[in-house]
Amino acid sequence: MSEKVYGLMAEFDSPAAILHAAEKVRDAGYRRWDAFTPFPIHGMDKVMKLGNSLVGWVALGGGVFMFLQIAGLIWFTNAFDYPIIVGGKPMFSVPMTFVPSYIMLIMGGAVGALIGMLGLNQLPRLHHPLLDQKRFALVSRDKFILLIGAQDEKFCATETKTFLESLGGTHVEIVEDKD
Amino acid sequence: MIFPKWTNSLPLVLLVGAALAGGGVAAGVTIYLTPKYTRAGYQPVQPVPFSHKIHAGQLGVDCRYCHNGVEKSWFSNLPGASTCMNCHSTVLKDDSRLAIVRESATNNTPVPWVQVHIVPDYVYFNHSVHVTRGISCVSCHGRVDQMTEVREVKSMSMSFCLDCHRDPASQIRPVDKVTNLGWTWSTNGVEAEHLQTVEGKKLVEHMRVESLQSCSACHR
Amino acid sequence: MADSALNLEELKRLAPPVELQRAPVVEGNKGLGWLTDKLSVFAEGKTPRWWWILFIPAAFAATVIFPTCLFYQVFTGVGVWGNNHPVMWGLDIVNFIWWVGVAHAGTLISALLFLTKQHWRTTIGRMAEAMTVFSVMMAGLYPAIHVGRAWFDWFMFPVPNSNGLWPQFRSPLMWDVFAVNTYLVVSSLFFFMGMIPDFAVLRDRATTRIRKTIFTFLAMGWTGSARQWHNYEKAYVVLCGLCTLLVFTVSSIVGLDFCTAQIAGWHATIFPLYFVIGAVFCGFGMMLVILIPLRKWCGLENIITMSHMDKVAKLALVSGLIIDYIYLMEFFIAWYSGDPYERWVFGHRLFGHTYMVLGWMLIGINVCVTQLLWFKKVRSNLLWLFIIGLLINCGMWSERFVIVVGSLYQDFLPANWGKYMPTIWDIGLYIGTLGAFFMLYLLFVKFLPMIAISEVKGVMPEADPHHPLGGAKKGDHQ
Amino acid sequence: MKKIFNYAPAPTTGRRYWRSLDDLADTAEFKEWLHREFPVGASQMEDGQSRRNFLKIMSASFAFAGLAMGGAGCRRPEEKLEPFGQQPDNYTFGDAQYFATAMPTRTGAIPLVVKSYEGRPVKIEGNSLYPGSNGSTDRYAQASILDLYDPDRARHFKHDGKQVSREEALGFLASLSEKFSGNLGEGLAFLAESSTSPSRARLQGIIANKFPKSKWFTYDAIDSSIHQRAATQAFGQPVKPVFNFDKAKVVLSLDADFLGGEDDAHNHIRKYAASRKAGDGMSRLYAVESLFTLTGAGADHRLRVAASLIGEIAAAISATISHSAVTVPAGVSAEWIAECAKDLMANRRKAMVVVGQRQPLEVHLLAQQINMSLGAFTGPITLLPAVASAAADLNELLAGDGLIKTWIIVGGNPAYNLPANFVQRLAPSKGSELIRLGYYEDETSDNSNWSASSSLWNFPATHYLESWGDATTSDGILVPVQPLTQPLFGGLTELEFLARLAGSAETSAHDIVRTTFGGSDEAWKKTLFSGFVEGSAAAAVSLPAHLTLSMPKISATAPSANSLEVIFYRDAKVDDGRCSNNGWMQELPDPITKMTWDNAVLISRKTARELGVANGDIVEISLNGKKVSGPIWTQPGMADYSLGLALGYGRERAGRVGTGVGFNAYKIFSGKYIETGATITKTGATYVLACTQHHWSMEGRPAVREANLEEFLKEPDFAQEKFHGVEPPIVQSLYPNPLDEAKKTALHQWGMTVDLNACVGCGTCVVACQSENNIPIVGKDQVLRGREMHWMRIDRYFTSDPKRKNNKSIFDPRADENQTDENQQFAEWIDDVQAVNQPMLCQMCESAPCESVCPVNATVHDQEGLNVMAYNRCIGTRYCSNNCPYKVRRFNFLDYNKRPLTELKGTMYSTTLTHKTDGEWDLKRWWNDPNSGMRSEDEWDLIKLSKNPDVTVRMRGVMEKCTYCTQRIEHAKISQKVKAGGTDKVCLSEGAGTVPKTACQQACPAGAIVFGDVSDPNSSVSKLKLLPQNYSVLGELLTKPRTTYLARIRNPNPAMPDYHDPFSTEEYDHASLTKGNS
Repeated sequence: MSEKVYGLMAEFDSPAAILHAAEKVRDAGYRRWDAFTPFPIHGMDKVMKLGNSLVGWVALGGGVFMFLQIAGLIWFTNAFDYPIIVGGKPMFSVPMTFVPSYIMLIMGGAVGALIGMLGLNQLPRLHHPLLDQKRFALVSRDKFILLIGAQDEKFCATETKTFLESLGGTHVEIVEDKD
Repeated sequence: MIFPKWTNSLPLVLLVGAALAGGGVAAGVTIYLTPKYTRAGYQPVQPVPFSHKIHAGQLGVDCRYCHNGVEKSWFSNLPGASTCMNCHSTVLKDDSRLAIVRESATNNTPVPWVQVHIVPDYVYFNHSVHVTRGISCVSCHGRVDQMTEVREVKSMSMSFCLDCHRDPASQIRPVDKVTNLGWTWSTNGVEAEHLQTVEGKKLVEHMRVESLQSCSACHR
Repeated sequence: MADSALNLEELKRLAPPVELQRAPVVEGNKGLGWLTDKLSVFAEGKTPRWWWILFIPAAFAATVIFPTCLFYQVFTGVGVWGNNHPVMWGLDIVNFIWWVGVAHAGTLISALLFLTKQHWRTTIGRMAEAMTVFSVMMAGLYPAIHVGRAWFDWFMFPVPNSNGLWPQFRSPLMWDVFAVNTYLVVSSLFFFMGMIPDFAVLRDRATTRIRKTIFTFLAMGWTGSARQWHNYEKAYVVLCGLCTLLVFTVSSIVGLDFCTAQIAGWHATIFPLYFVIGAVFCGFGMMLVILIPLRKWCGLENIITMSHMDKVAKLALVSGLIIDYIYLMEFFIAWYSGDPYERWVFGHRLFGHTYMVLGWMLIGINVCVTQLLWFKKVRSNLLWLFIIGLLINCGMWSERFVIVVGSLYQDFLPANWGKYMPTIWDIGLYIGTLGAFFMLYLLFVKFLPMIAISEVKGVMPEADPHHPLGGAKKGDHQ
Repeated sequence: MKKIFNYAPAPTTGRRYWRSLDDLADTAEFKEWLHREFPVGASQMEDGQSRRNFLKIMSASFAFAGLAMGGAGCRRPEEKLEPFGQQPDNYTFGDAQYFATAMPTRTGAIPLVVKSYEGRPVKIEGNSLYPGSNGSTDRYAQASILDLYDPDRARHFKHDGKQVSREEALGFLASLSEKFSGNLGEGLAFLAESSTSPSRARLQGIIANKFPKSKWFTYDAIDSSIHQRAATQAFGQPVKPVFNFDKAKVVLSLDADFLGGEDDAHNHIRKYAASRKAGDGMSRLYAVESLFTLTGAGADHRLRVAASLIGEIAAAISATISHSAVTVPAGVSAEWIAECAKDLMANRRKAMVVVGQRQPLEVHLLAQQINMSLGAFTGPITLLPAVASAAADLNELLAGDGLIKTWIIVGGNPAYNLPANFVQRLAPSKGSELIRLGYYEDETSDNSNWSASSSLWNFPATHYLESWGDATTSDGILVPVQPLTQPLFGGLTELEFLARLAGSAETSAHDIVRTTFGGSDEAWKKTLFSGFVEGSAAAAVSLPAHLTLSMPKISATAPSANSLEVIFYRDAKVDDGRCSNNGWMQELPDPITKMTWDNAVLISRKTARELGVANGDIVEISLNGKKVSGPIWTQPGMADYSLGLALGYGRERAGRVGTGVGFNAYKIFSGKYIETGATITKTGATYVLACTQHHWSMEGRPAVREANLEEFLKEPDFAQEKFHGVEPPIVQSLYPNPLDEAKKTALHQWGMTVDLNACVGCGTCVVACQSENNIPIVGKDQVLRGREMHWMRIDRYFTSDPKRKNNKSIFDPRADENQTDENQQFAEWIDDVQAVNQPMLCQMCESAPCESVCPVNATVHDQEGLNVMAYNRCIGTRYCSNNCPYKVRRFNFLDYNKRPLTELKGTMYSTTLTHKTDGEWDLKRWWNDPNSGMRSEDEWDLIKLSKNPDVTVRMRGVMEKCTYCTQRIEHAKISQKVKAGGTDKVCLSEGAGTVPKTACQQACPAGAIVFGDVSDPNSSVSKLKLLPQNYSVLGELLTKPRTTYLARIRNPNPAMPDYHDPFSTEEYDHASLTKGNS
């Protein structure tokens, strides 16, 4: 059974409650735990010590890559591979290059941001043990759930359950990882 | 649970699959849908089994004996049957393979040759300006003197034309060697290649070869 | 929230004086659960009659009129339209700019106002984004099909080919290709990403297997974990930033199509700004047109409050005033430049007998009618707002007509001058795109969360852990 | 490795051009033609024959270059190459051949050189070998090649509408000849058009001998012979005058549109332009006229007077010259007459008076006297001996006894253009016969136009490009007409027809002409080569010192609103109706009204106001009890109370193009070109007229720059920017122009100048361009939408005294300039206007605005400075046209080359989705063959034949424009390179005569267009560009055009009461003042 246990989840009623509970969980030395909320809770990332998200860097990378790519493409196509005299204008210049490169920077950044977000969140993930939990569906409504993973070193089904209940969590349940 | 666990790997599989499929399609299009593939190699069956290999290769008949308009016109004409009959009225004069030609010469009915090399109608390729200015038949038509039946060996696409127009020195040769398809600057392959570049450059300069890349050169 | 009444008492004590309070985003002090039910009910409930009444004509226009006009044009030639020599661009480009313009307000509301932390945007952001995505689709269609040989559109993309030819990047039209495609892609991504948590809501509420399957798939496994929210918020900020850039870029590039040209009336450096503001203005008009009926019919009065309408109206007023300033500058510069061609064109916008009706329509609506929005009475009267919204769309349409056609029909050499009248095929295609837009929008309203559920929750007082309604106790500061 | 592709065999349903022509004309005649076309041993046929046959050598795609722009590459149909059985000598496939021939006109002929590919004539050019010629033609000659390929031309021999075989028809001719040789031609009459052919005159003589009792009448709806008749009467011997404008210093034109509507206009233009070189010695032209004509537009002084009063003006001039009492018609400035006459007298022997062919004989006789006293006959006018007309007076017919039972109608279209009372005499009583040789199956070949019981024979005539013949030019030089091809539909030439009627043994047209010319075979060959008989020009006639003619009495009544004057004039496009079915001519904008596809009732603004009519109102004109209805068109500069009616429209059976275009003014035509006493009534209906230029005024913009001679001599650089305000700021471009780099290595740099001082606006260049560059016609509906395709247009502006304009400010809504184009007709300034013409074609800007906006590189520059257009790359965004300040780009809004001709006039746009052609769905036809047009086979095949294979035919959705005839440039360059072989002599040079001429330049009678290498300082274009009057249109936009214009110089007489600066200059100055241009 223990192999199939994914973790223990406890339900809270308000943002403040789960925030306090999270602090306590963190202070108790748990490391593999997470909070599930209907909306981002202000201060939760500090509590979880998440630091700065990498998404911004991925987006920047994507943007810069596209910018250089398009500028290079324009140089290659219009000035190198087949330079043709057009309107008495130079084969390659900043004004003609900047606009498309810049707009593609935005494209690269946006795609980078989405891919970064999905990648860092390991989405899409259609199967998740929590989704089997009946009460977990309330997370998207108005409940706040805290989950301590079974793989945490300090995890112990009974002790952790008590601990969670002591934090004010209701409906503390074991989450099973079924196929 | 609607989606079983294995579906979690689905996105990755799909992603990799799409990348592979996309690459495959792109490669396929590049290889199979460009004139390099679709045109080169075209070898229709001709009404008369005329062999360039025998006539141009073994017998050494100059290209211009039959294609006599090539130096004057944009079009390299096909000879009339009467030209064939200049020799074939004595050589192989009763050969059944030549029946159509003989009939053409007597009745003036044309021989329905199938066109092998073709460029779109909006391309105004001109034979005369190429062959009189040191571009050999072989540059576009390949070693016709070694072909039993003519086939298209080059893609005849616009980028094929551009390749040479960007670097005429790679193809140009002395004007009198134009119809000598096997001719090279040297019998040594490496040296020939080197000489082609060096001598070609000199010829291009000497003859003021324009080798235009502007639209008006071919499209009117 | 069972104890909301209790907290309410407390809240009243803690709250700043009334005159300093911000208007609440959602009225009536409803709880999160109520909000979830309320916001999901339309996507889950029975289809009301008004939806069908709107949907059937829209679908007819989109599936019958639209393809008919499209195929007739593509198979016969641009000649079926009224375009001529010298007015080579007519309704095709007018409508293109108009649709791009409509798109802009959506991005502005959802992205720029997010960056400036305007919480009230959350309730109408999704609707605005949907408007953006669908109108960019309509806009993108026009450049693709207005060309003489639409089947060769791929020439405009840098596809390696056996001709060895490439697109020509000095052309603002090439920039357009990139800009419109980028706009479509980025705004769709933004639209989609914003909906992921809401798909999760619908997934969790789904009662039928088919809904469950679809929304599980769309939610992509969203659980709402803090880690997901963490990356998600970052990505959202980045996308908002980029979308804000797009607000200023896409219409600027459309403006570059004109201001890089030689034609008097086009050749003005003010155009990028002009087009951006014009686009935003037009988009706010469209927002009013869409929000007012939806709010009523979907019973969203508590969520899209009068304060929302007031703010949209104020933004329309601001952008309208900037537009008015630009009109003034345009005419001033035309006079001040001393360029006879410029003077001719601008003089004829208002006094040339051929198109003066449109010129005055532009002034009458964009300059005069807009001023009505100064009045609180007008801003709080939904009927007025709706009519003004419609008028703004007409006014901006006529502005685009005046710019495109009005500058072309009388250019440098009088011998070239001509006149432009759209044909039924021009108008049919416009009706077709309108139909397609509204059809898509109605489908969106019916099947997708039309209000960003998790975002609205996020700006509720209950969502703030330091707020009494969010569970914080007095003096409980972290 | 051998790859054999199994391509589908040639589809049996697909079309191969020659096959389909066979199918199309699956008739006895056509088969016979085919037999004659390809006889065994064709190359042994007489010189000049075999090479001119159509050559059955290749299938369609090569002959019609570029028709398949869209679909090419997707599907590859198997193409066949079909060479000769017998290789012909001296013939290279693909090489153009040129043959000298001539196009006969009413009083002369235009010597031509015709370019032919594979036996297919494709382009007509003037014969520059011909003495004095600059190789130019007129627009009728340029357009005539389209007639050759007219799908509506008569193809069959017919008797009473039923097709008969050629043998049967020829047998009938023989029987006729036999029948009348018995009774000496009793009851036989001929009705022919005038001709200058010596062979025809010879045959006419033979006929007169053989059938002495027969009658021979000559009729032309437009009678150009009056100059000869007047001179003959004045001098008492058969002479014809030749007007040498190049030798005249002062010319007074009395209603003579010698630059436009008169015969031989292209020669007049050439000579006139020669006398108008800017500078001292420039000639001066006074024009007195009622219609606004090209001559009036070119005149230095123009007096608008009703045509019926022009005789009185002539009398007044004559009286002034002879110092007798002068009476001037009311409303005409006496000072004008006096000063004009003074100027004429001051230039004795260098002055002449020319009277228009529509004026009555008395005015002509009066002019002979004036010219005599001016010494013009020893100066600019040469008198050449003429052949006295052997024709009977047509009026005999009216008085005749109606015994003529057999009419031989040679050419012409009497049922259409003969006045009705004559037609009645032609429509004979029971049992009579009409035998008609005609190019079309038109009104005359329609039995319903004749009495029911008569029998009507129709013989298809040949085009002159299919005929052997001859003619005498206006200079009296004998020219041969030699065919470029065998008759396409086996018709008969005029000579052949007459010879068979005469029962002559010699029935081949070639033999007849050969006999006429005589001489050795050597000389004959030389004549055919050069296109004229050297030394055949007649010597000028020596003159008596005085005319023995008494002064004719001139009397006229001034027209009024109740008794309007009607002027019937030769149309600038369809002539007398003979070009009705010629699409190029129908679509050519009228040089003055810029009207296409219609004629109208031209009227002055004042008259229109008095009668309460406006443009487009259909009015009924009653004249002598006859009525006709037509739309009103207010013509600026038109005389009051005059109605101008162009003849040649309202055809009922012209063909797919010409039927139903305009209204038929012949209905009220009685043979007199000027008649007074007409009234008009409004019918209430309206009509839309299709003009290519909607705006009349130049609005003070310096597009055309003009100065009077005095100012030009003082300030030769008046056209430069500094005098035209908008001086471009000196800006250093941020980036270097890559063209400047390319110039260093390019062989040539092409450029052009257009001399506005020489250009009269005749429109020949427009047709020449259309013919050379495969420009399609679009039809009236499309012209109305502004979609005409002419690459070259002639902008015509009316300029006026700015003081008469209500143009105080652009912000004044009542100002003339704020009005719509529809309201121009009510503005008072249009009463007295000057007109200026400006040929507008691609300016080949070095910094071309069109190029940088094309997203796909479809229009770019080449290294020789050409703005080139790659049609097949074009996707049709139309941005280039928007950004072209000159608006010279043309867009194929519809598939103009493939639209059915029947759609030319309607607003119906067939689409391949629903349209059927010959019973087959067009989409399917297109799928089978992307070259298929939406036209039935019979028109499609001939239309394809008319295309120039050197130029791609554009499909819908692509932009096109003037290319400076890049095909000619490339051809010249290639020829030079081929000649150079292994050497570096690849440059074209004007000195060596290798620089090509553009089609417009080649056709221009005035020599106004000069094209050449601007990098060669010795080329004429380079020298012209150095002239002070050289300027760029819209140069301030810094487009750096390669096409520049030479400003127009007017030469008004300072002593005249209407002396003033050119109106365009005044308008410009006025605009600058009121609008504060700096």
